[in-house]
Amino acid sequence: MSTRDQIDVSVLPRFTFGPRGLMWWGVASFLAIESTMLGICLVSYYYLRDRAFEWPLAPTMLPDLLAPTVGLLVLLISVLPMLYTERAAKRLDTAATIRGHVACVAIGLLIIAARVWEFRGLHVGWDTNVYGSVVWIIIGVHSYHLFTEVMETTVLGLLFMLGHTHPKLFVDATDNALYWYFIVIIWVPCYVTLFLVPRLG
Amino acid sequence: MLCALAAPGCKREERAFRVEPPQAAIAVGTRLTSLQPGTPLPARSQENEYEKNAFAMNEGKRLFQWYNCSGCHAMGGGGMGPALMDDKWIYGSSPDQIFSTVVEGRPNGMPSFGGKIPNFQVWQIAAYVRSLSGNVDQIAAPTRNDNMHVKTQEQSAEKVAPADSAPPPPQ
Amino acid sequence: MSASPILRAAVIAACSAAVSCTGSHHMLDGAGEHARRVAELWWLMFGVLAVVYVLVCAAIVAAVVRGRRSPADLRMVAASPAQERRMIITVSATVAATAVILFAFLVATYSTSDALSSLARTPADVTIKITGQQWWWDVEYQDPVPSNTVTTANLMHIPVGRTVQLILVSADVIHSFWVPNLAGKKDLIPGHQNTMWLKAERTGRFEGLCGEFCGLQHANMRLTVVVQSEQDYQAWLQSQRLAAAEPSGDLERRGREVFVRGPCVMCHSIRGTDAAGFVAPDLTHVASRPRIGSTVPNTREHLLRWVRDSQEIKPGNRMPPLALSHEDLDAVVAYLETLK
Amino acid sequence: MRPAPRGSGPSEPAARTAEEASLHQELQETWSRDPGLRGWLASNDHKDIGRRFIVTALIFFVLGGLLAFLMRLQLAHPNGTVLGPDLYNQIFTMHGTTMMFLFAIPVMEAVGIYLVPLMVGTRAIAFPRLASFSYWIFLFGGVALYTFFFLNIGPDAGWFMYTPLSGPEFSPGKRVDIWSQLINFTEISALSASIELIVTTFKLRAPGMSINRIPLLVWAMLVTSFMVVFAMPSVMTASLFLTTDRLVGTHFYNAAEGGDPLLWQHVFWFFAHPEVYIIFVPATGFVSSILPAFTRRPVFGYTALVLSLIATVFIGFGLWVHHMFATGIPQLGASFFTAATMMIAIPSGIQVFCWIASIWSGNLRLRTPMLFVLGFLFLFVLGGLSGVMQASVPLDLQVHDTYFVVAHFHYVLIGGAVFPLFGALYFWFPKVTGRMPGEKMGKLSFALMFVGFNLTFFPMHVLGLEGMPRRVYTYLPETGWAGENLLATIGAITLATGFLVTLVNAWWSIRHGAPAGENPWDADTLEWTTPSPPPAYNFLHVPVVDSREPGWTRTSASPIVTGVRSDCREVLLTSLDAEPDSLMELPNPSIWPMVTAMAAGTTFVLACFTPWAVPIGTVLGGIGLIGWAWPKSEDDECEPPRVEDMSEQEKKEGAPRVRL
Repeated sequence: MSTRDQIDVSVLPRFTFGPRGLMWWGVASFLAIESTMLGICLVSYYYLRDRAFEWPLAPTMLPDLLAPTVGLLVLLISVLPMLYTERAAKRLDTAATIRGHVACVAIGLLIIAARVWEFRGLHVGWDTNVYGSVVWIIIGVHSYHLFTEVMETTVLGLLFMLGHTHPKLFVDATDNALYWYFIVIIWVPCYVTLFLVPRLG
Repeated sequence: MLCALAAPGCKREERAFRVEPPQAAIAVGTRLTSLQPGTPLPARSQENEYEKNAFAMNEGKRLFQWYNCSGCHAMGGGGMGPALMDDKWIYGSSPDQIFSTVVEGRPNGMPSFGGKIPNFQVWQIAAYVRSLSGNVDQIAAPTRNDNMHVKTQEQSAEKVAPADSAPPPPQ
Repeated sequence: MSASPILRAAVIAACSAAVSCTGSHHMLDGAGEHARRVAELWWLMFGVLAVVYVLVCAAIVAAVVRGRRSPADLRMVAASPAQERRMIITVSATVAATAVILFAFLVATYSTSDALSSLARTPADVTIKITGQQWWWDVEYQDPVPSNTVTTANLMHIPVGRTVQLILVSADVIHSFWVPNLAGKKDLIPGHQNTMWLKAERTGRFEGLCGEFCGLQHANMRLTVVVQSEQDYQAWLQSQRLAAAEPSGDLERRGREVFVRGPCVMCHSIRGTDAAGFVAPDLTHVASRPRIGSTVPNTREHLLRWVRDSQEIKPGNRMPPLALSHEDLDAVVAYLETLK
Repeated sequence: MRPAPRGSGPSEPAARTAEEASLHQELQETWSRDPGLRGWLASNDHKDIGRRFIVTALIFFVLGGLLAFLMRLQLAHPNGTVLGPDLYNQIFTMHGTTMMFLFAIPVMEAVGIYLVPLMVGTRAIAFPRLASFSYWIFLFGGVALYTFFFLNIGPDAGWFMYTPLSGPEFSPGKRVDIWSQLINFTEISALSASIELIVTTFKLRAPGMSINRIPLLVWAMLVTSFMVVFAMPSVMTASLFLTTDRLVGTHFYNAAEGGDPLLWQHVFWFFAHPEVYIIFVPATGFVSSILPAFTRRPVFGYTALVLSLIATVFIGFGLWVHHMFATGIPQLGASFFTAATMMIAIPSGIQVFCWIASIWSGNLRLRTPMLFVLGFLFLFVLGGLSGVMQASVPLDLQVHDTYFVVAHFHYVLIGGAVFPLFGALYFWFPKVTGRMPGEKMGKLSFALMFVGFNLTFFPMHVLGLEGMPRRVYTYLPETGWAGENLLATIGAITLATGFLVTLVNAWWSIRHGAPAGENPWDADTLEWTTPSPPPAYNFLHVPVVDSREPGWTRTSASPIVTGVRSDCREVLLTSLDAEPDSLMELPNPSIWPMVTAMAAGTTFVLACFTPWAVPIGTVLGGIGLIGWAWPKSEDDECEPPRVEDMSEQEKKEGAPRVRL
């Protein structure tokens, strides 16, 4: 046995939640990337709007307000089941975690349905003019994230149901919640930009 | 997959600035067939190599405006002249028939461009005209221009099978 | 800075010797107010930065020489606290000096910018609209009387000592208008209209270039600027306002016939004839221009080659090769040569 | 030099107790990749990945250099006939794209992937499968881009791809589509690598490596990674706009429908200016790592250097408009960007002065890596000073897009980044290969490169002043540019020879170089305290760091960490101030990252030809990702037990192996 000083780390936990773990940082970095990308899309929107004489560009009509507002509300409400899921996962409560995932997927599908409805109320094609292009790209990028996240939540829920109850998966579930919150929060400026700002004149 | 793309790829992107003399010659009209002596293009009257070449069709699109074809045919939707994106082809839809139509002119308004445009440019225009109805290699067809949006880009044009109709009786 | 006048003279002498046969395009050989002021700023910055560079290099060399005290000795060196402190002070001082120099440059830059923008506040004596096209310059002298509007290509005459306003637009992609002897660049951007002001300070012939990559023939997108006295300039303008003269000889008349009945008319225009194409350079006074296709000198031989197959000279340009018969070719070239 | 036997494994430390030998055996079994081709493809060892990454990037460097050489041949004489305009435009576009996206950024990230885990004293990189993915997608992207180039589908609108020249009307065909899709490949690769490096630095540092003990190269990599995270999305957005403009007819850059070609320039340069620092900042890290070994003292001004790097990031994001002075932006805006551009000279100045001070007060040994550092100082300072000139708007309007700018950025990119990179290659060559690089050939290579570089690029300053624009495929004899151009071509031959000598040197030294031992240069960072080449597990004992120069201060009696399992791929996570915090098992090697990269690659290429690529790609990518992230089915004692089998206390404490 050598005589050097030793720090024995075998007493340390083997799984941790939140920023103590690796995955949280990975997800956070990914979200930083995606926020930057959506941020640049939004900045482009304002840049183009600033150059236009009228906005939306003629002959485009204003987008409908009802569908996106309902969509936003459902999206905001979806935070509640996700909070429930996250707490359950942190408690390592398998049954509650599964219930939470089911609820989240259900509300996720509802959001996707609302999104389809929103697209129908845009009254502009992506190839009509640049207003249409930038609106479609912002909603498109966000919808792609939304779709991916609902898929990921589904896969996680299925894994729990299949009996994969290692702590690592519970940690993944909490990091997945982070992604969900991001999708909700980032949609607020998008909603304001796309549906309220053009109404300001 | 890369290999599959390779073969047509080279041709599709080629940019030929120098053309051989027969193709550079100014097109002359009053010929009932386009089988001109010494002309390598088209090998068969039904084929126009430019229909597979992105650069040539894009040139055709530019010339369509430069030579003011769009003055009568608009962007293909038709105006004073007939529409070019539907299934009706009064004087035939094959490349050589379009070539003759451009070079010889047709009754009821289509002027003859014989003596004004070199052969290869007529073929480029013919290729572009057929792209309007989706009858060319779609991957090589032009996309939108930097101008007002009036129609779907050629690359996304729905393929319209030509239903040749007889020329109208002269008025 | 004492060396700089000599260096400056040498640089300019060497360069102007090389380009004296054609127009000049040396940015330090300022023939316009803009270029002259920029050249002054250049020499100021060049002088200061040259001294800075020499000092930094000297410091590196000195450090290397001092640092190689005992290269065979692998022991770690530890600077004494006093020495570390001296180094901190030295490095801080040099950083401070850097900041001071940069600040001085900033002041010099702002004052030059300010002086240059004052030109924009004086009323323009001449207004010229320049349209960048792939790959040539369409130059239009605007006049309140529409029939007095002059259109030329790849050539611009301006009067010395007058404020010239350029309106810069693009017909296709982004180009950049640049005559190094007169002024810095300004881009021609689709959907934007840019304006720049020139004030030439001496007469001469200067070469302009496209400053922004614009496709196949970006390299051969040139423009010749002729700075003339007011009198010469007015005379030139008057001559350009005239329609094309009636050709005198048979050959030339036949050339005009070929031009107007043949392919040329699809793109080109010649005022005074039926040719009114609008997508290629106006050829009303083509014989008075210094270059063909902004590439080769305007000689009969080059003109012949150009009309026959311009792709050989400027591959990718928009003019198709024209397989004209020898007789037609000779006639067209003879006709074009009369368009002084 | 005595030739050592080929194929020897990691060199064994001289004295090793029996206990240590068995520990080595066990760790080796745990961390080694599986044998055979499959094992090679599946490897997620950061050293394997870093090595492949570096070699691949260097191959692209050679290809990009060959393209540059063709351009120099064409321009050696006026009215050159080597290349036509179409091919020339493809070649200069490919040269810029290759050097920026396939060489400079990847090679810097690659060195980071190799070195950062070693420098922070951990067994592996964070997210090893992501590291593997980032390599494969980079490789597929680069290979595909060159395949298309050889098929005459090479992009031809410049690496800056200004719209509308690169738009649907003026760039027909698929050339630009291929470019904008393949750019996304390398961006995904760089973004993944950045995430790995950020998380590795934040979470995997050895205990005791607090913020003020992080090696300067790791700082540089961290700062670079943050720049990548915030800059790369910008060009992804720009190229997404461009792709949709070209393929489905959106109007982002179409002025006739409300779009704006300048939008491209803003979004592109918001990425592409920081990109210059993404390339340069790691190079400063190399310099700061090489200096201590050859000056026999720690680098002078550690804190100042770190703060300079951070300042560079912040200022670096506020400069992009200085590429657009000629577009007619308002004067007030231009003045702001002039001031910001001049300001960035200050952090660079601080770094240069600190390095000179280190040399001044040190005990200098002029070995090859150090020569490259000195060459870097001479060249980078010159490039930096000519950069200061261009910050001035009136002056920039004259020199913008001329050969003056070409000269400037080659001075800062080759002088400022490639010279330190070559220094780094020589410096870490013994660590990576276990053998010393040939010193004589190294010095010869440096001499040829230094002379050749100046011959090539110094005359370009004069060419710029004489009015020679960039990106021209030819020039007329009467311009008077022939002399300098010929000189530049001769210089390019010399420069290329210099590069070649280093390649030959590397090839020879891998086979015949003297064995290096742990720390041949007596350098100061942690990677020099483990054998060369490092074993799969990096460190026999996870070290406890007690100084900023562990390479100099650690001895066989220095403190270590125990209790990290050697039979599992377990790593120690530490908190921000480097206190031991938790343990985590990292994933096994897997073929799935490569499969996912292939799926993504296929999707990107296919998307140029059909919109169906998006759903197809989503399905393929989804399958790849599920395979990638699928949990191990059998219970594994490396992992904490299932939650059903845990006591309440274990759940609360995170199932430690040993209860306190």
